[in-house]
Amino acid sequence: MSIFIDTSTRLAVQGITGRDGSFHTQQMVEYGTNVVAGVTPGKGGQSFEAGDRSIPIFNTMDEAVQATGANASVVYVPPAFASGAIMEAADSGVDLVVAITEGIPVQDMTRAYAFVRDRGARLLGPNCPGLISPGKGKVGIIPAQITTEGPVGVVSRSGTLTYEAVHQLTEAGIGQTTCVGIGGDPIIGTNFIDCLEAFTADPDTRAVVMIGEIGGTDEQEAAAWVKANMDIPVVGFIAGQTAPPGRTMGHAGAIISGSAGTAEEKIRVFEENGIAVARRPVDIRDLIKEALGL
Amino acid sequence: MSIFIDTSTRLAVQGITGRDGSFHTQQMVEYGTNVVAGVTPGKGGQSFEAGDRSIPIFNTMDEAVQATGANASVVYVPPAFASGAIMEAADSGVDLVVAITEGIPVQDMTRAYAFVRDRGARLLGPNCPGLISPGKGKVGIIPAQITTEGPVGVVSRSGTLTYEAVHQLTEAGIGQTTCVGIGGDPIIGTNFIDCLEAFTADPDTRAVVMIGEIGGTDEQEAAAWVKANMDIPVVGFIAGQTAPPGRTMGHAGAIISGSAGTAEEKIRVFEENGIAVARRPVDIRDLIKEALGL
Amino acid sequence: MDIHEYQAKEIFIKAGLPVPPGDVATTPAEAETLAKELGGRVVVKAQVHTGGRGKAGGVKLASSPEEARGHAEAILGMSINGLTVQKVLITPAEDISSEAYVGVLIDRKKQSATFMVSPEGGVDIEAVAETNPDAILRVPVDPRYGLLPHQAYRMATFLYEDPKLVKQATRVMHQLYTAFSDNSCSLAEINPLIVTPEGDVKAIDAKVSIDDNALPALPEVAAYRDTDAEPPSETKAREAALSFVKLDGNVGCCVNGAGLAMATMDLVKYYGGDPANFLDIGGSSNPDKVVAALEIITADPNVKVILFNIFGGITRCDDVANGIVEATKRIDIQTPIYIRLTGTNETEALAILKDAGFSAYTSMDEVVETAVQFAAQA
Amino acid sequence: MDIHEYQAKEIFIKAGLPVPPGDVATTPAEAETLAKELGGRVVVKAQVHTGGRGKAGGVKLASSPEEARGHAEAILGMSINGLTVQKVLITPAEDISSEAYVGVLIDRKKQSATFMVSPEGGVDIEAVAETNPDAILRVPVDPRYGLLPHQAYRMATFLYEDPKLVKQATRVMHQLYTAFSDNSCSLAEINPLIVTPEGDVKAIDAKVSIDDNALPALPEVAAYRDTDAEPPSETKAREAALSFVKLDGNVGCCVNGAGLAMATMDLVKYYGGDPANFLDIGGSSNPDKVVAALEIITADPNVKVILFNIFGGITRCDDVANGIVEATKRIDIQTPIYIRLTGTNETEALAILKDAGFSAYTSMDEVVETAVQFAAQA
Repeated sequence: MSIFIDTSTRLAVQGITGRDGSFHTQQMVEYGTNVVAGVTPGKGGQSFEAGDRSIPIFNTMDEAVQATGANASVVYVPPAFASGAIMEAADSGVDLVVAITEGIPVQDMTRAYAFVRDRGARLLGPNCPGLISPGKGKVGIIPAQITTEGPVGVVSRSGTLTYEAVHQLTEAGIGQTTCVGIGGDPIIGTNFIDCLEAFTADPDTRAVVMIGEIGGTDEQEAAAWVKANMDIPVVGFIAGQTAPPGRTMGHAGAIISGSAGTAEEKIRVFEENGIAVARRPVDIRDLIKEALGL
Repeated sequence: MSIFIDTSTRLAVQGITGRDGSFHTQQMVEYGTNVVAGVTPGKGGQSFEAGDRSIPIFNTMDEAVQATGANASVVYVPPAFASGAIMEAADSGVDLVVAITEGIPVQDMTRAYAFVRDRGARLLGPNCPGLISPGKGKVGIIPAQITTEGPVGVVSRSGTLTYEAVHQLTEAGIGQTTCVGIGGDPIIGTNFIDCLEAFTADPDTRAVVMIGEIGGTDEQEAAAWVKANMDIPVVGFIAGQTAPPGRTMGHAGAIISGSAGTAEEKIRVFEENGIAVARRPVDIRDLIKEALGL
Repeated sequence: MDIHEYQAKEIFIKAGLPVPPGDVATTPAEAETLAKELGGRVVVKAQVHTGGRGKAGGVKLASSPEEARGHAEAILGMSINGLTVQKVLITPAEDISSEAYVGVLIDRKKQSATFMVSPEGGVDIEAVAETNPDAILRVPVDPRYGLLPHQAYRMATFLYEDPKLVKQATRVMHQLYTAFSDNSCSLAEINPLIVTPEGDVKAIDAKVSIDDNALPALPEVAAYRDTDAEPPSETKAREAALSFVKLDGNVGCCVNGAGLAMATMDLVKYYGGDPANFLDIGGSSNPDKVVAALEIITADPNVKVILFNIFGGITRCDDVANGIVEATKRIDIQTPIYIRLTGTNETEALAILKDAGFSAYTSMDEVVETAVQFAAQA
Repeated sequence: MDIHEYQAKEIFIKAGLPVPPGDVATTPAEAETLAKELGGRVVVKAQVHTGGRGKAGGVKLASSPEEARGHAEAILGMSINGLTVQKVLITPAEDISSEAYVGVLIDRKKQSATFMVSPEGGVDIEAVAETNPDAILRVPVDPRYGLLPHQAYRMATFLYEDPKLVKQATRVMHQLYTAFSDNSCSLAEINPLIVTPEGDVKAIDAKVSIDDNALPALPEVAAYRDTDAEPPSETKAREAALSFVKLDGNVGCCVNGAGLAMATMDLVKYYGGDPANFLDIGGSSNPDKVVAALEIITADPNVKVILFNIFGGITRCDDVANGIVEATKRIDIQTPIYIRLTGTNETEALAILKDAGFSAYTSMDEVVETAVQFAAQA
């Protein structure tokens, strides 16, 4: 099993003709993801060739959904248009919208996210790498070759740090049910707890890796949730122990304000709630091995 | 029984110190309505004397609800502040907001009504006379002395025309379960069908009077709903047979545009759907008598 | 409140819409000067609050400033649907490749502003709705979010295929919605939205109605009111906060509540009479309003009888009674008055009227039938 | 992006907030002139992007234009938290009856803008939050509706009892929210909002941060950027679209992705080293970015070794490899470079680096440990 996506996922790619959209559509199709439609305003009627697949391009998500039955979308459009694209996707009736785009104005996102909630869809991101369910499909930009099927769920605020952790798990022969990057922006659609809930409901997930960073208190809330609701082991990692307070560390959300949101505090709360904390990325692998009794 | 209000209704009056608010609070209290709070910004801490009751005044609806357990409100505040007052009421957690105020800008109402829906409350009005459940209580401005308890539900877009009809019923010894004025504005919170649904669910209501007017197609939709869903008799009246097209007849919503919305058309659709149509207000009484076999 | 085309254009220009230049003239000489300034062919358009200007000869093409002057001479002072033309708009004549319709209005059913767009522009959209409903796309705007980019784009693609036109039209949708929201419109309409042979999208006509309820908060828009363009009785009624519509009969009606007022008119007709007007004195009435109402009704020479029908809710019957007594003191009313009063403070009201020598009814049918009979005999 | 107090005041004034007059001076003479124009007592305030101005002596009261000149002389050029003061704001000294705090920021948990107000103003609000949390009212703003009238009123009554002050403060809430929304702020703060002895509510300090993501759409606000007020390395990084934060160590780090960058810094520390910087070359990287990154890192004389840690997702490893090769051609890099590359197009990247004579790692721990060891020996 997997969370959020599976073999019934029918994906529309918004911004399929752009540099990132076209590159990653190729990658997704290669991996076996069922990409059924592309959307680029003004290019409706054209098609996108990926391997032996010819994917129809539409001007709008509405047309894409009506013509292809798409039930999920991934957004690669530039930041100025991305919140509009997210709302368009939610309005078209898809269940899942994965927003890869980085640099969307935060106030645009507060509105767009409210809209997605009103329409009852799930938003992942923005400014996230998406998700992959090894052997079933991927939506976004996580490099598939570092993953393999198995019993570990991975959820992370970071992109490349997730790849690091997943890569090391895979090299050690430990596969994943689903790897989810939730993104590092202040306003995101899916948070740690949403993913933990989904992993808890997934019988195939037997352990979870949760990778956090400085800023906010999402990790602390997730830790409390883990203690109250989860029976399977959770291994944690927090990036930013050497980050100075008051400076934004790349992610708009990665900033230590006041005494809240330091790595030390998050590590403390993780451990307090029974989450084994890795000091180095490589330790994640070893703690998971231990947790699974391998 | 009754619809929307009953003896468990605990009413807050927004704008209790204004001319209309104070006058009608007196009337409501006299009739036995459980008015538990008044709200006038800047007058919190004072009280409003009505008969032998001393009603506490609060600055905000939140305070009123917290202090008194109010579960309904009625809005008498001036039009420029009325949509804000409606949203404040819905935000405070009351189930029912009855907006008497006339002259609220329509675009303000589109937003306010969306807000009330989001909060899960019922809005009646604006620009409506409110409602009365004879013997149980009244919210708004319907003169109580013209009503009496009995088996007829009354719903109307008009204020005074409703009084006319109710008055004649009462004089003929035919009482009412609830009389509801839904208001004549283009954007209203509760429409004919909402009321018909509630009357249908009320075992004490054995016949319904539905009073419409020119403009829009609400009456036509209600008529179709009656045919599809109601077993008890419905008597109808439509005002505006002599109204010229293209002119607003007092109510912002009472305007015949194109061929839709004429009185003739509405009367036709009423009759087509089994609703007996009164030609004069006084005929309403006679048709109801007939329907009830009196 | 309806405003003139040239005023609607000002609102459109503020919202950034592509509106050709132009200005308004009140004399043929002004029209000639404006046409000279614009150069080339111009259109001379009557500014009146009614449709059917074109058919009535109120819109003319002029090839020269002299011709513009001549057209203005013909159009100014012309009567269209009973309204006298006092201003003409002079605007360049555009070459037209295609005409579309774009409008926003308040949709009762959707409880929101709603766009209507159609590639069949330049004609009556009601007619298109009846003959070819598929040629109209309706897009409701969620008031919580306003017009969303994909909605504007979808409407633009409904009108045009060429991406360059789609881009311009998408912008037009947003601009029109801005005009609609910022000015509390009940209607904002471009008919036609044209494409020129050069591929420019332009709004060459503008129709805007403002929500009366919003006028107190919008002094700049309220200032667009042109009292010259409406009958004096309606101006007076509005200033007294009365709802009034002039009709052709001889029974003057003064009623509280729009529904009851219409029902009273209908009942006048039922008993064989003809209402002279719709008049709603509104809620929370005060004596001054009644005075104004009587002044307006008695100013109509057709009126043979005045009929009051008051059912007191928020309106107190004693206020109305005081108003009638007060009015008969202030103005000399020759026309007989038939009064029906019931509801809130009915007892006090009847006492006041009795003291002043009036007699009053409590049955609506009785008062209407009596008044109609009197009017028939007068 | 942080902007100066005097710039924030401009934004506040546009939103209608009651802000006392004042202007900015870059020389003592200008300060004196401004003080003379304002008349009476003035405050001379250092304009720097850091807190604690007051404690550092960057805010001074002057009773005369001459005194203002003297204070400006002392404050201009002063270093506060490592930043040199280049401008002072001259503003009238207000008499103060009470001080409150009003701020709006983006609240991650509520997923919306949120107001924080407190009657305990003029002090650090974080401190109030810790010592007296009940003195702070938090009000989230639903992005679908904006700040609602009853919310503004509720906050105003939390600050004041007097209805006249409540009325002014209610207006202030709406105006502050307008400033916050119209300028895509991540923070807009008035601390303190004062009441004068005459009963006037005034915003006498202004702090505003702008969402970096919104700057492309807000050229007027983006123009507020004061590159003199930030280290040149950060200006250069921003212009190259790199996320960069200068630190005090000697291991220069160049990583893709913020999380991995922080984890790399942490690992440097773990192995006993000290990172010289945080540097995220971002997604969709291109060779020019890598060149800029290397230029920024090598400009720091502390840097003994350069550490690349690249895990390819949206960033392609071959782009980074090309960038490194390109950079070493364009600029003379003496500092040794340790490279770790893995992920998308890893094979191509390793080939490129090999062709250019670089050797590369695939293990993060290995590369970090080796680089740290080298830095320790260098």
